[in-house]
Amino acid sequence: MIETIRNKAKEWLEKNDGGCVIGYERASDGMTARPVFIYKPYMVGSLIFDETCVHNLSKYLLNRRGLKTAIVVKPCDSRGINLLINEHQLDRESIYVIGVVCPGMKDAHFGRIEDRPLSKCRVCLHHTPAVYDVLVGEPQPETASRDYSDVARIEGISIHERNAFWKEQFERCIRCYGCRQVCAGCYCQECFVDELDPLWVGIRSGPEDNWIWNIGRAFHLSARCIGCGECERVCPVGIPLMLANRKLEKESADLFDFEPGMDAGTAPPFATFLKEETLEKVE
Amino acid sequence: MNRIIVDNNLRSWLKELAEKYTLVAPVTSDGVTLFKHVKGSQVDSLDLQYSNTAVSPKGCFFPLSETMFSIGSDGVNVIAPVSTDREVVIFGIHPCDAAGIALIDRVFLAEPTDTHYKEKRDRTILIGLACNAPSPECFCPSVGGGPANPMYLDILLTQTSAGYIVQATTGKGKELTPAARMEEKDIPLPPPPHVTPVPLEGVSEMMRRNFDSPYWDRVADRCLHCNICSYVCPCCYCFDIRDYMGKDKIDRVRSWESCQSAGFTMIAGGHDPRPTKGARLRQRWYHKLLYFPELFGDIKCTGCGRCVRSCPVNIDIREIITDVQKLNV
Amino acid sequence: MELTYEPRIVGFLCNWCSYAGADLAGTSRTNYPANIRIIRVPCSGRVDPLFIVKAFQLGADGVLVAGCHPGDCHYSDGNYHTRRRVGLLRPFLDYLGLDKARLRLEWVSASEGKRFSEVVSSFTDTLIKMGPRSS
Amino acid sequence: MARVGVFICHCGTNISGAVDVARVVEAAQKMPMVVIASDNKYTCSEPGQASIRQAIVSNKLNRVVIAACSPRMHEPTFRKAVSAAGLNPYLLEIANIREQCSWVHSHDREKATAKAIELVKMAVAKVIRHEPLYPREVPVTKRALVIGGGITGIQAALDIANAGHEVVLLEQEPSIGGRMAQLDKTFPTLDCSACILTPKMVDVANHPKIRLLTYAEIKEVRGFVGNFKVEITQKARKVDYSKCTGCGTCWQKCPEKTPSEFDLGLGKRPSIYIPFAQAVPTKPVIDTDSCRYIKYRQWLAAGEQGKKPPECRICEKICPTGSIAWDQEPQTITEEFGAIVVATGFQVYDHRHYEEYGGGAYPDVISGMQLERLMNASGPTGGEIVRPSDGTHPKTVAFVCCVGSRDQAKGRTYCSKVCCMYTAKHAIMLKEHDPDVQCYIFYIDVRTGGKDYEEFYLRTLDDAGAIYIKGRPSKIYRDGKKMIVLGEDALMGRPIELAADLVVLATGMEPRTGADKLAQKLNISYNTYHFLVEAHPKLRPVETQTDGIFVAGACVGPRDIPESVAQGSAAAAKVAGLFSSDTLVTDPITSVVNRERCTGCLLCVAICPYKAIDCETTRDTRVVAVVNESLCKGCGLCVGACRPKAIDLRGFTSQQILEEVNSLWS
Repeated sequence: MIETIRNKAKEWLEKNDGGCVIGYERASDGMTARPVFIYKPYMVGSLIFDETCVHNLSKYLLNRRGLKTAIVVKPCDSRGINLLINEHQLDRESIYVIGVVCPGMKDAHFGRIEDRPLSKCRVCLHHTPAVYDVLVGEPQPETASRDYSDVARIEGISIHERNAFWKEQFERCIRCYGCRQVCAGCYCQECFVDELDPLWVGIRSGPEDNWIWNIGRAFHLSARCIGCGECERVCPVGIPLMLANRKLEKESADLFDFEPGMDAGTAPPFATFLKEETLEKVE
Repeated sequence: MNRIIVDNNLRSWLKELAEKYTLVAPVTSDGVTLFKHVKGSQVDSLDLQYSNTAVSPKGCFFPLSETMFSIGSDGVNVIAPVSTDREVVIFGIHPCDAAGIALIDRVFLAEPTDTHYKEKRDRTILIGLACNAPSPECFCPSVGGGPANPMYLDILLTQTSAGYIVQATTGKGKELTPAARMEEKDIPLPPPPHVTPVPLEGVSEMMRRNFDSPYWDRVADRCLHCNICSYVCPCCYCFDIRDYMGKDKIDRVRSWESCQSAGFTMIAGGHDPRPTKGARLRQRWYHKLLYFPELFGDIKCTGCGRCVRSCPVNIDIREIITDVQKLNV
Repeated sequence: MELTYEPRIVGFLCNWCSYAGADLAGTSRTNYPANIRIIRVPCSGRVDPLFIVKAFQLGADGVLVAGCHPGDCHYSDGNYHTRRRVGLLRPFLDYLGLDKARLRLEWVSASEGKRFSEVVSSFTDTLIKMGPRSS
Repeated sequence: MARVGVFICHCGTNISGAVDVARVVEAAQKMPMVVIASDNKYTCSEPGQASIRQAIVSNKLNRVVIAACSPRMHEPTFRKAVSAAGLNPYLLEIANIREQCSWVHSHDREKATAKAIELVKMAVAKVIRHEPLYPREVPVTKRALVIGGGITGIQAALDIANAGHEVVLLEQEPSIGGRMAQLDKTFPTLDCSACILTPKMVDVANHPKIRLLTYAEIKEVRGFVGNFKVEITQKARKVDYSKCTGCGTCWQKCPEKTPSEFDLGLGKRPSIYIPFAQAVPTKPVIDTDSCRYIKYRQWLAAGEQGKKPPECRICEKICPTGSIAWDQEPQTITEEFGAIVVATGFQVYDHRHYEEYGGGAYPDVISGMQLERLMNASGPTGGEIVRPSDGTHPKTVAFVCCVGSRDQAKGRTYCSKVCCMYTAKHAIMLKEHDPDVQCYIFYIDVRTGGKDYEEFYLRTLDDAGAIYIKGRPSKIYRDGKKMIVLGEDALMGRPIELAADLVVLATGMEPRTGADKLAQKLNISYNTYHFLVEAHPKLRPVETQTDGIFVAGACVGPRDIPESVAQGSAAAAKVAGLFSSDTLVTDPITSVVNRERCTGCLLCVAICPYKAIDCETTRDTRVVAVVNESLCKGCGLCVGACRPKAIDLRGFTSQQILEEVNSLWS
C-alpha cells in the first residue's frame, strides 16, 4: 500500500513539474503520522500510510488553489474535496486524488497510540473514497446501518441535563479556533466570530460567548460537515464537537436526505427546497 | 533533615486553605486536566500524579478574557472591575509552569506595570508539586529549569514514599507552611526524573542568521494557524482588546490572542506586515528563541512540552531547534 | 414559578405577510400579550439563523420567525428556505439544551390578524408555563 | 456622529389613549445619540410634518425616528417630509407604536408604555446605522418582444406597435395565427374564425413597427426590466425568404405527403409547406423530417446504410427564384428589448390519455379540435362532416365533456372553461350541416359564464334538440360500425348505453409543451400544470414577479378568445406604460456584496429567486459574487444564507438588525 502511494506520487510529480504531493510522513515521536508536502520526486520515500494517518489533508488544498496538487485521502477526507468543489473553492482538474481504502484509524495522539479505533471510525459508513483518480486498495462495501447511538444518548437525557452537559463542555472552550482552522469546510475570509461590526461574538471568552461561537461554528457546517472528526481531534480541551456536528448530520440526512461531500454536484440543502416538504413545525 | 507532610495531612491542610483562600488545583474531568477552582469537599479527590495540564495556569493571572474597566452609558462613570477579595492559592503547579509565570512577569511586571496582572500576581501564592512523570516531549532542564526546581514557587512539594518534602522558598511560602502538620525526617530529596535534553547552544545566533530561510515556509506548509500552541503555552502572553456594549455600560475587554492567527498584525488601512503563513509561523519561534532572549536574556520557553503534544500537525519545537542549528546560512 | 415572570419574545416578521398581519391585529383591536418585540424584515428568508441564536444568547425567552404561507411568498421562494433553516436549527438548539418550544416558525398572512394575536398569545402562554430559561 | 431626532405621535388618542406619550418622550431623550425627542398630536398632518422639518433644520438632525402608525401606512409620507428638510429620505426609521402597540395593548397602559419605549429604542438603534440610499435610474429600451403569434400575441403586438413602439413578434411555428386559425366558427356569435383573425394577421405582417420572426424560439434571456438581452434561435427553414415570393409552385409540386399538424392528422400536407392557406408569412418551410432530399442527404452522411431514398429536389428545380437553401442552418439572433410579453397559449389536451374512451385507438373517437377541422370549408374534407373511418355521414353523435379537465384521475383538476361552449357550438353546427343528426352530450355541469353564453347554450337545446346527459361515461368501445358509449344518467340514476356513429371528446386546454422551460429562461413562475403564474391573480393579472415580463392569454390558464384578446391588450397597455418614460427608477434597497469577505461559494447565486447574482473575478483572481441591482428585489434571502457575511441588504443590514436585537438587552 505504501509502495503504491509512493509510486503514484513519484509518477505524478515527474509528470507535473512544480506540483506538490500532500501526504503523510512519520511524526517526530517516531510512531504517529503528520502531514508532509513533497515537491520533488526523490522525496517520496518519506511517504507513509498506516492507522495513525488521522489528519484530513483536504483542508490544505485551499492553500494551493489553482496549483497542481496531488493528495492522499481517506474516504472521509475525500468528501472534503467534493465539498470544496461543490462550493467552487477548487477545480477538480488541478487535483490528483490518491484515494486510499480506509482500514479505520487508531486513536492516535502525539506519543501514544491507543488500542482502539478513533471515535469517528466507529460510526464510519464509507470505506472507499468518494472521489479519486487512483484507488489504493480494494473497494470495500459500505456499512449499511447508521449508528447514531452517541447522538441518541444525548437526545435521551432531559432538556435540563442537555443544557448542563453542553454548558460544561462549552465553558472549557479556550477559543483557540483549532476546530475552525483544521476544518475543510471553514474557509471564510473572515470568520463571523472575528467580525468587528456587526459584533456577532467577538474576542471575549465566557459562557455565553462560547455558546454562540460553538453553535455558530456547528450550524455553519450543517449539511456540510463531512464527518472527518478533525475538530474534535485537535481540540486541546476535549470538547466533543463531533457530538454536536453529528446531530446536524443526522437531522440533515433525515430532513433533506442529504449526505455532504458524497459527490461534487448535488445542490446542498440550503441551496434548494421542496415545495411539498414539511419540516417539523411547532406542535 | 527535611520537613515532610503525609498525604492525609496535606489534604486536611488544603481543605483549611480552601476555607480562607480561593484554591486552584488541577482537576480532571472528561479526560482533560485543567486548573480549576476547587472547594474543600473536592480536595480528597485531587489527583496529584497528573502530567501537565492541557492548558497552562497562566490564566490565573492573565485570564482568557477579562474586563479591564467599564464606562457607564452616560460616558462619564468609569467603573473599575471588581476583583476577588480573597487571596488565591494555586496548588499543584509544576515547576515548568511556575517558570512560565516568571517569564510573563518580566513583561507584565516591568514598568509600566500591567496593573491587572500585578494585582492578581500579588494576591496569589504558588504551591508547587515536583513533577515525577515528565512526558517524553518535556525538556525543562534544557531551558534552565528542572522537574523539581523550587525557583519561582512559594512552596515546593516533592513526593517521596514517606510523604511530601516541603520546601518553602519565599517569605510568603514560609508563612503559609503548616508547621503543625509536618514532621522532620531524615529523608533526602529524591533525584529528579530523567528528562531528554535539547541542545540549545547558539540557537539564538542561528535564528538571527536564518530569518530569510525557506525553511519557515516549508514548516508553515502544514501549519494550520490555529492558536493552540500559543493558548496552551505557559509563557505566550499576546492579547487583543475590544469594547463590548453591555447593559447600561460599555466594557473594555482583553482576551488572549495569538501571533498565529491571520489578521493578528493587520493594521489600519488593511496592511498586514506578516501576510504569509511562513511569516506568522516564523514570528512565534523568533519571539521565543531570539527576540525575548535579546530583551531579557532567556529563551521564552519552559520545556513543558504542551505545544508539542497539542499541535494537530506535529510542529515540534525540539525539531525546530535542532533543524535551525543545522541550517546552512 | 414567579408569578411576575414576563417572558421576552423577539419576533422576526416578514414585511409582506406577517408584519401586515400584525398590523391587521392592531387595526381590528385584537389584544394580545405585550411580550413580543417585532423586528421587520423584508422576507423571513432575510433572517440569518445567527440572529436567532444571538437573540437567545442575549437572553430572549422565545424567538418567533413568521413569514408568508408556503406558496405565498412575496419573493416566491423565501419562506421555503426559511423553513429549511429554522427546521434544522430548532432540533439542534433543542439538542443543545434550549427547548425547541422556544423557537417558533409560523406562517401568518396579511389577512390573519386574529391568527397573529393567537400565535403571540399561545407562545407567551407556553413560555410562561415553561418558566425562565435555565442558565 | 449621528444626531437623532425622535418624534412621537399621539395619533389623537389612538396612541396616547393606551401609551403614556410623555414618558416615551422622556425615555427617548436619554437614548444614545438622541438630540431631541418631542411629541405631536398628529404627526402625519401638515403642522406635524412641518414641526419635523423645522426640528431637522434647527437641531442639525441627520437621523429621524418617528414613533407612530405602521410604516406600511405612512413611511412614504414621512420619507417625503424628511427629504423636504434636506435629509436623505432613507435616514428615517419608523417605530410602529400604534398597530403593534397601543391598539393591541389597550388594556395595560403600563406594559404598552414600556413596549413603546423599547420599540423606540430599537428604532433609534437601527436608525443610527442607516446610510443614505439613492435610487438608481436605468435607461429603458423602448422595444418589446411578444412571444407567441396567436390571437393574444397578435393583439398585444398590434397595440404596442400602435402606441408607437417597435415590436418583435416571435412564433415557433411557420405561421402566426395560433389555435384560433384552426377553429371553424366562434361562439356565441358563430363568426367565421378565419374571417375575423386573418385581417389581424395581415395587419401584423404589414405594420411598419412590427417585425415578424416565425419558426423561431427563445434560446436565452438575460438582463432586466428595460434592458433585456434575448438570444433567439431562427430554425432552419431551408428556404431563403429574401428571394421567396410565396408563389406556391413548390408546395403544389412536392411529391411527399405527410400528416398535417394543422389538420390534426386528418389530412396531409407536402414536405415543403405553409400550414394553411391564409398563413402569414405566405412563404413555405421545408419539413426536414419528411423531405425526401433531406433524407437522402442523411443517408449519404450515414455512409449509405440501408435503402437509398429518392434524391427528389423537385422544389429546387421548379422554384422560379432559386430560393431553396439546403445548407441553411439554425441561426442565433441577439436582440435587445425593454419588455417581454409571453403569450404562448395552449395546446389541446391529448385525448390518447383516455384509453377507456379509445382515444387515438378508434378513428371515430375524435377531439373537439378535430371536429373543427372536419367542419371547416378549407379543412381536409372541404367542410363535409364525415366519419374518419369510412367517410360516411354520422347521424348519431355523442359528445363527452371534461376530457382532460376536472378529472383528478388524469391529474387535471382545473376546468378548461371553453369546452362546454364549444360543444354547444358543435351541436348547433352539426344540426345546421345535417338536420338528421341527433347529438347526445355527456356533461358534469354546463358552465356558461360569459356574455350571451347561456342564451347560446339554450339554442343547443331548443334549436338543435341536443340531449344532455349528466354523468361522465365510463367506457367507449366499438361494436361493428357503431361506437358504444357506456355511462350513467346521474339525474335519472340509471345506466345508459348509447350507440353512436361518431364520438367527440371535448378536450380541454393545457399549456404548450415547453412552457416550463421557457418560464425558466425568463425566470418567471409556473404552476404544477405549467401554466404561468401572474404576479397577482386579481390585481396584477398580466404582470409577473419579474419586472418587465408580462403574461397574457391561455398560457396563464384556460381563456376564451375575448379574454385572451383583452389580456393581450392589457399586457400591451402595461408595456406602453413602462415605455412612457426614458428611464426607470430602481429601489435602492438591494443586496450588496463585500468583495473582501466573499469566498465565492456562490450559494447566493443558487438561491436568488431573481437570478440577480452573478460572479466575477477580482484583480487578485478570486471569484466573488456580484449583485445586479436592477434585478435585485431586496428580499435578503441571499443575506440570510451567506456564511461569511459577505452580502448585506441595504436598509436591513445585519448590523441594523443585530442592533435592534441588542438594544433590547442594553
